[in-house]
Amino acid sequence: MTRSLRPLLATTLIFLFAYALAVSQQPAMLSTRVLGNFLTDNAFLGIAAVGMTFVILSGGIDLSVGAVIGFTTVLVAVLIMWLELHPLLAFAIALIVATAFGAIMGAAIHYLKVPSFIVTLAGMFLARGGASVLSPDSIGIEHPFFTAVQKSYILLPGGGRLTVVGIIMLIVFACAILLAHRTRFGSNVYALGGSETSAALMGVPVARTTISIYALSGFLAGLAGVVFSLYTSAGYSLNALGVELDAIAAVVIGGTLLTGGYGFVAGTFIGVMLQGLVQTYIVFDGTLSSWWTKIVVGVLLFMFILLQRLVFRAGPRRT
Amino acid sequence: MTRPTVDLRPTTQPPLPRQRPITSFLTKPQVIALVAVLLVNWALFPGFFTITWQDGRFFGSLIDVLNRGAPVAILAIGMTMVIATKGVDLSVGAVMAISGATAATLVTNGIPAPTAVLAALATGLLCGLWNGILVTVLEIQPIIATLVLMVAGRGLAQLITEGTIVTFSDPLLIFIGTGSFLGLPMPVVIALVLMVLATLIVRRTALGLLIEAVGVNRSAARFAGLKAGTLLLIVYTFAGFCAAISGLIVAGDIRGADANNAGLWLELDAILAVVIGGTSLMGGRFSIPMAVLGAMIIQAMNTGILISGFSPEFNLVVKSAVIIVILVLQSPLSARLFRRLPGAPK
Amino acid sequence: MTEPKPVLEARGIVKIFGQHRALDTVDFTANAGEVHALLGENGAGKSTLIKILTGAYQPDGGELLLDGQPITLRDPLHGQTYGIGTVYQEVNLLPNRSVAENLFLGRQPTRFGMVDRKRIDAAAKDLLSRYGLDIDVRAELSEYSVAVQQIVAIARAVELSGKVLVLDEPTASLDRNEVQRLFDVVRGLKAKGLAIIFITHFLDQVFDLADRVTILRNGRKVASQPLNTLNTTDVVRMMLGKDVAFDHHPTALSGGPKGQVRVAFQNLSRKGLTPFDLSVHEGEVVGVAGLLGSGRTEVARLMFGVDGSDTGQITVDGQPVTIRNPAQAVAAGFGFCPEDRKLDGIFGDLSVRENIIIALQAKLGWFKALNREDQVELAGRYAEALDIRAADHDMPVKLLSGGNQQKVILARWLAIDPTFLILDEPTRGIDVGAHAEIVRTINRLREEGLALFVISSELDEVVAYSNRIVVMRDREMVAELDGDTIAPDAIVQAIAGTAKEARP
Amino acid sequence: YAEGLQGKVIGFSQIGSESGWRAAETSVTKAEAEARGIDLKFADAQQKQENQIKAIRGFIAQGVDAILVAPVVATGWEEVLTEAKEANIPVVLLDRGIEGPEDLYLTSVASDQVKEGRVAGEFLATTVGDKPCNIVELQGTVGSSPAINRKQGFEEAIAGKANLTITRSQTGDFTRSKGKEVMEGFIKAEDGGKNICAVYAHNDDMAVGAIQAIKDAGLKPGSDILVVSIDAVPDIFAAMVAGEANATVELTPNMAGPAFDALQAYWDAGTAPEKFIITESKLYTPADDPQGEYDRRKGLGY
Ligand SMILES: Nc1ncnc2c1ncn2[C@@H]1O[C@H](COP(=O)(O)OP(=O)(O)OP(=O)(O)O)[C@@H](O)[C@H]1O
Ligand SMILES: Nc1ncnc2c1ncn2[C@@H]1O[C@H](COP(=O)(O)OP(=O)(O)OP(=O)(O)O)[C@@H](O)[C@H]1O
Ligand SMILES: [Mg+2]
Ligand SMILES: [Mg+2]
Repeated sequence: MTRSLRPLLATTLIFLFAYALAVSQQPAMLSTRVLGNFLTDNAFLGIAAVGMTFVILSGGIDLSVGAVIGFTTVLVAVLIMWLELHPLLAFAIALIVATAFGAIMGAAIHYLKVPSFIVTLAGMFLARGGASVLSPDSIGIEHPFFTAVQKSYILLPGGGRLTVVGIIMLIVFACAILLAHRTRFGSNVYALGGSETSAALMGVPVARTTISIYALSGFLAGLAGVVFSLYTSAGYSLNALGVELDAIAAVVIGGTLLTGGYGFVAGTFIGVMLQGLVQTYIVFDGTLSSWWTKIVVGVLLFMFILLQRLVFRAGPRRT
Repeated sequence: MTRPTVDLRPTTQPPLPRQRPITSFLTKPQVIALVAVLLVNWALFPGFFTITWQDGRFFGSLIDVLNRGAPVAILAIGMTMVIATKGVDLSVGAVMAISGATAATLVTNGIPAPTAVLAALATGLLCGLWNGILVTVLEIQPIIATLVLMVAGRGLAQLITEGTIVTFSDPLLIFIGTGSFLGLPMPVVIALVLMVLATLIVRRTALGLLIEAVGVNRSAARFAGLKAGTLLLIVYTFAGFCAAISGLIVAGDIRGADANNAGLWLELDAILAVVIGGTSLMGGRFSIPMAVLGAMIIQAMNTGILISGFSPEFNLVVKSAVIIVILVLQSPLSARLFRRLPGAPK
Repeated sequence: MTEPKPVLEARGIVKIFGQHRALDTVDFTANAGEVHALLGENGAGKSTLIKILTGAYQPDGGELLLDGQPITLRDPLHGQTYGIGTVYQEVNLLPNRSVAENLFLGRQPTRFGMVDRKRIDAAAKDLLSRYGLDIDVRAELSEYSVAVQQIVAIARAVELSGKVLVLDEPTASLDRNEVQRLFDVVRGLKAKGLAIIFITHFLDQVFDLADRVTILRNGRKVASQPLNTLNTTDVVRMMLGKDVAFDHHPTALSGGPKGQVRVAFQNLSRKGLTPFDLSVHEGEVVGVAGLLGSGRTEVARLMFGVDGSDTGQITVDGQPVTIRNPAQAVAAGFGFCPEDRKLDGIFGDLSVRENIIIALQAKLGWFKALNREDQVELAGRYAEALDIRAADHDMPVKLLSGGNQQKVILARWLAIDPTFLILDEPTRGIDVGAHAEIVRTINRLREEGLALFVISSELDEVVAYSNRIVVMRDREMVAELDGDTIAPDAIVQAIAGTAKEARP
Repeated sequence: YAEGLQGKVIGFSQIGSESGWRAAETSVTKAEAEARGIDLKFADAQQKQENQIKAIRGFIAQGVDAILVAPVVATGWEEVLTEAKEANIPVVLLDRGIEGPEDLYLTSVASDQVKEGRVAGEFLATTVGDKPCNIVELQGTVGSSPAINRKQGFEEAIAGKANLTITRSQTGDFTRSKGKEVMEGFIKAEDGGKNICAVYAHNDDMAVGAIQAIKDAGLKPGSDILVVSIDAVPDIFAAMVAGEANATVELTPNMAGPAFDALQAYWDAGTAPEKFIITESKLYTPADDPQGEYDRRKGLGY
C-alpha cells in the first residue's frame, strides 16, 4: 500500500510547493477568495474527472465527457426554458439521459470489443452533434431556482465563497473515494484495470462492471453538465470543449496510470487543483500572450509529470 | 541438433504479405464501408463519380476526396506505427501547425523555399523526437507525453507566426499544397508515395516485425534483445515527420500558415483512420495501406456531408452514425455473422 | 472403498477452435473424496477441458452434470456459485491488488455496504499461514515471486471450492516443501469429500496424490481408470501413444568442466545480491539450485543485462564485454529463456514462426530482414527439432498450449546459434515426453560445445544434465558441487545449510 | 492622453486567438493600453467560457480597477458579473453583447453583427440587380453568435428579393482551409460552379479560402462568382487589389479604444457612458483604395 501511495504523496507535495511558489510571486493568491474560486471554477472539471478516474482505473478512456457536459447544459436549458419544467426535474431527466448514454457506450465497448477510445470518440461526436441539433444557439436559463442556488454560498473568513457547486464537487469526491476504495464495485474496477482476463476468471462480472463504469462516467459528466449550467445559467452546445483532455490530464497528474489498475480518486482532486492553480497564476500574472499561455500550460504539465516520474523512480522496483 | 546457418539472400519476393485472393480483400469491412459511403454520396449527388480533365489535371468529387483526405492519410501513416507500438500521438495536429508556421515564416522572411521546406520537415522530426524521448527515456505514457506537445505545440506555432496568419506566395510551397503531377493533386501524390515507401521500408526490412513485437509485448521484446527504445524513438520521429509533411500541404493549400487552426483536431481523425484500418489500439499487427483507406473513408464521409445539403448542425451526428456503423461492421460479432454468409472466406 | 459418488460430470464434450478440434467427445467424471489426475501431452486439451468444466469456455457439444443435474455454466463466477474453485494454468490473479484482495475479490465481507478491510487482512493472513506463508498481505501481489502468487491462487481456489477443486499445474513453480504442504491441504479436502481434479506433468506427484487418472491425447480420451492398476510406464505409453526410451531418474554426469572458459563473470553484484564469481566453460552446464526467492532469477537477469549490475566484469572467450542491456547480451551471443513466459517470453499475437525468428532478427539488425522462405525454413527446423505442436506456424503463439509456448522460446534462442544460454526453469509446465526431450536437448547442446546456465527447482533434473551445480541461499552463492559430489541429497543439504526458508 | 488612466490596472479577458481579426484586436488593445499608461492584465481563454469566468474571478480576487471582457457566448455571465459589481469593479464588454441585466456592465462596445450581415446582403442585392442569383453561404462555427447574427442579417437583406436565393449553406468554421474545402464541394455540387453567382462568407478568412477554390476550379472569383464577406482583414484587400473579391464589411479591431475612453470619462467626471457603443459597420469595395487599406492594416497584428 505504501508503495502505491507514493505518487499521491508526490502530487500533494508538488501542489503545495507550486502553490507556495505562486504565492511568493503573487501574494494576492494567498486568500480564501482564491481558494474558494478554485473549488467553484473547477467544480465541473473535478466532477467529470472523477468519472474519468474510474474509467482510466479500469484501463479505458472516455473522450465523450466534454461533449456530454455540453449536451447536458443544452438539454437542461431546453427542458427548463422551452418545456418549462422545474429545474430539479430537468436535472433528473438530464442525468438519466447522460447515464444511459454512458451505459450504451459501455455496452458497445464490452460487446462489440471496440476500444473505448474509439467508442467514446464516436460518443463525443454524437453528443456534440446532438447538442447542436437541439439548439445551435446558446440558451440563457432564467429561473428563480437558479438565482437562489447562485446566491447561496458559505462565506469563508477573508471573503472567500464556498458555493453550492463547490460543495457538490467535494461531496462527489468524498463519495467517489469511498466507492473506489471501499466497495466491491471499486475493487472490480481495479481488477479490470489489472487484467481483464484474470478478473473474468476470478469471477468479476466484466460486462456489468464495464457498463456500470461508463454509466457512472456518463452520470458524472451529466452532473458536471448540471453544475456547468448552474455555474453559467445557460446551455450551449460548445460548452466544455476539450474538457476531456483536461480531465485526463488531471487524472494522470493525480498519479493514476493510464494503463489502468493503479491510482487514487484523491489524486485526481489534487490534479484538478493543480490545473486551477496554473490557470489562476497565469491570470494573476497577466502578461502572457495567447501563445505563451499555451506554451506555459504545456511546460507546466510536463514539469509536473516529470517531477512525479522522478519521485516514482526513486522508489524500489518490483522484482 | 544441427546449427542453422542463415544465408541472407536479397529478398526478391515480398516477404510478408500473404497471397490473398482479391475477393477476400473486397470483403474486408473497410472496403465495404468505403464503397458504401461512396455509393451513398453518389445517391446524394449523381455527379459524384464524374471525373473530367481540366487545366492539365483531373477534376471531380472523387479527386476532392483523395485530395482532402491526403493530410489525414499522411498523418495516419505515421500514426499507424505509433499505435502498433501500443502508443498514440496526440500532438500531430499541433506539429502540423508548427511545420506550416516554420515554412511560411521563413519564406516570407526571404529564405529560399527549399531551405524552408527542409527546415519545416526538420522541426517535425524534432517534435517527433521530443515525443519519443518522453516516451522512451522518461517513460511517460504516450497519451500524456504527446498531450504536452499538443497543448504547447500550437502555442509554439503561434509564437512563430506571432498569432497572425502568415500568407505567402512562394511557388514551391503552393505547389506542394495545390500543384499537380500526372494530373493528380500533389497531396495525393505525396500521400501515395509516402504510403508505398513506408510500406516497403517496413515490410522489406525487419522494422515492421520488430515494431509489432514491441507493441505486442514490450517486456518480451527487451528480453529478446530488441532495441525497443530506439525503435520507439524512430516511430515517434517518423510520426512527427509525417505531421510536418501534412502541415506543409495544409499551409500550401491555403497559401498561408494558420497556426491556430491548421490541423486542429486532426489527430483524432488520424487515430480514427488507423483504427478503422484495423490496427488495434492495443498494439501489434498493423497495416499502413488500410489506415490510408480508413482516412479515405472518413474523408468520403466528410465530403458526402458537404455536398448533401444537410444543415451543418447535423454534421457531427451523421459522422458519428457512420462511425458507429463501421465499428459494428468490424466487430467480432458481425465477423461471426459474415462467416456464416455463403461464399465468404473462412 | 465405497462406491464412488460422481460430483461433476462431463459427457461427450466437444470444443472446436477454428478448424481445430481441441476436444473430441471427451467424457470425464470427478468423484467426491477422490483426487482425479488429468494427464496428457502439451496441447492434449487438458486446460481446455478444465475451462469448460469451470465455465470459462462454452462447449461446442456435450453436457455438464453437477450432482447428476445438467447445468450450463455461463462464466467462472457462475461456476463459483456452484462451489467449483479453480487454479488456472497461468497464474490468473491481479498483480496490481493486494494479496488479501486477490484472495477475497468478489466475496469481500462488507459492513454497512463498505468493504471491511481489517477483516479481510486478518482472514487473509490466517488463510495463508495454513500454507506456511507469512507475508504482508496488504502489499501488492506483484511484489511477490511467482511461487508466492501460485500459493495465493491455490489458497483462493480452495476457499471457493465447496464441491470441486480444480488445479491446473499448480506445482509447476513450487518447491518440494511447498508441494508437500499443498498436498497436505488437498488430502484434507479430499477427506472432507471434495472432488479434486489435478493436472501436472510430474508423474511422481500423480502417483503420490491421485486416486484415479484420465489421459487425453490429441483431444481424445484414451483412458480413465483407478491409478492403482497402473505403473509409470503404462501412463507414459498411453499419453504418448508409444513407448519412449525414458529415463526418469538419470544418473549424474561424471567429469568436471570441459573445454576452455567461455564466459566469466567476476565480482558481479547488485544491491542486496552478494557479489559472485563464476565461469562457464565450453561444453559445460552449470545448474543452479536453491529455494524460491534465493536469488537465482536475479543472477540470471544480471548476467543477461536485464538489471544493471553495480559492480563486476564480464568476459566472453577472454575478451571483456559490456552488457548493460539484453541487446548487448544477445550481441555477445547470450540467450535467455525467462521464468515468466507470459510476461517476458512470448509475443502472444505474433505467429509461432515470428516468435521463433525474432531474436535472430533482432541480432541481425533491421535491414537484414530474413525473407519469408528463411523464416519458414528456420521455424520448421526448430519446431521439428523440439517437437513443437502447432497446427500451423502462422497461428498466433498465444493459442498454443503452455508447454509448446515454452518450446517456442527455447527454439528462439537456439536459432541465434548462441555461445551461452541461460535457461530459467526451462521445463516448467512441460509434459513428460517434452521434458525428456528438453533434458536431452540440453545434454546435446552441451556436447556440441555450448555453455549453459540452467536454473531449475527439480533436483533430479539438474542432476541429469549439470557438470557443476551452484547452490544459492539468501541471494548468495553458498556452495558449488561438481563431479561425483553431485547428487540430489547433497544439494538438499547444501540448500538447507542453516536457513530453512528464504522468502520475502 | 490625460492622466486619468495612468497606472490603472485593467484586466482583459480575451476569447483566444482563433482568427487573424482576433489577434489584431488583442494587439490593438495592448497598444491602446500602453499609450494610456494602463497596466493591462491579459488573459487568453482558449475559446472557453469557463476560462473567461475563471479569469474574471481572478481579476476580482486581484482587485483590478476595471475589467474588459470579449464574451465567447452571450449567455452565462450573470453570476460572475454580479460578483464584479459587488466588488465595485466596472466591466466593459467588447465586440459582443450578453444576455442579462444591463446594470451588470458599464457599457458594451460592439459592432452590430446583424447589421454587418445586412450590409453585405444589401451590397449583393444592389450589385446583382434583377438578375437571378444563386448564393452559397459559408457559415461560421455552428452556434457561435457571429455566425447566427451574420446569417440573420444577410437573410433579412435579401428577404424581399425573389431573384436572390441561398442555395447552399455549410459551416467553414471561420477558417481558410475549411472555407476552401467547403467551397470546393459547393462548386462540384453546383455543376462545376456554373450555378453559383455569389458566395457570402461569414468572415474574410473563409472568403480567402473560397477564392482559391474558385480559381482552382478554373473560374474567376470576383466576376464569375461574386465574393462578399465580413471583417476587413488585410488579405481580403489584397484579393480586392487582384480583382478577386467584391466587398467586405469592416469590423474594427479597435474596441478597446472607445472602452478606455468610456472608463476614463466615468472615473474622471463620473459620467455614465452610453450603454451600447456601436462601432461602425463600413462597407469596403474595390473602389475604396484597397491597396491603401491593405497597407494601413498590415501592421496591426492581423
Ligand atoms: N483459444 C484458443 N484458440 C485456438 N486454439 C486453442 C485455444 N486454446 C487452446 N487451443 C489449442 O487447443 C489445444 C489444447 O490446448 P490446452 O491448453 O488445453 O492444452 P494442455 O493439455 O493444457 O497443454 P499444456 O500441458 O501444454 O498446458 C492446443 O492445440 C491449443 O493450441
Ligand atoms: N531489486 C531488488 N530489491 C529487493 N529485493 C529483491 C530485488 N530483486 C530481487 N529481490 C528479492 O530477492 C529474492 C530473490 O528473487 P529471485 O526471483 O531471484 O529468486 P529465485 O531463486 O529465482 O526464486 P523463484 O523460484 O521464485 O524464481 C526475492 O526474495 C526477491 O523478492
Ligand atoms: Mg494446459
Ligand atoms: Mg526464479
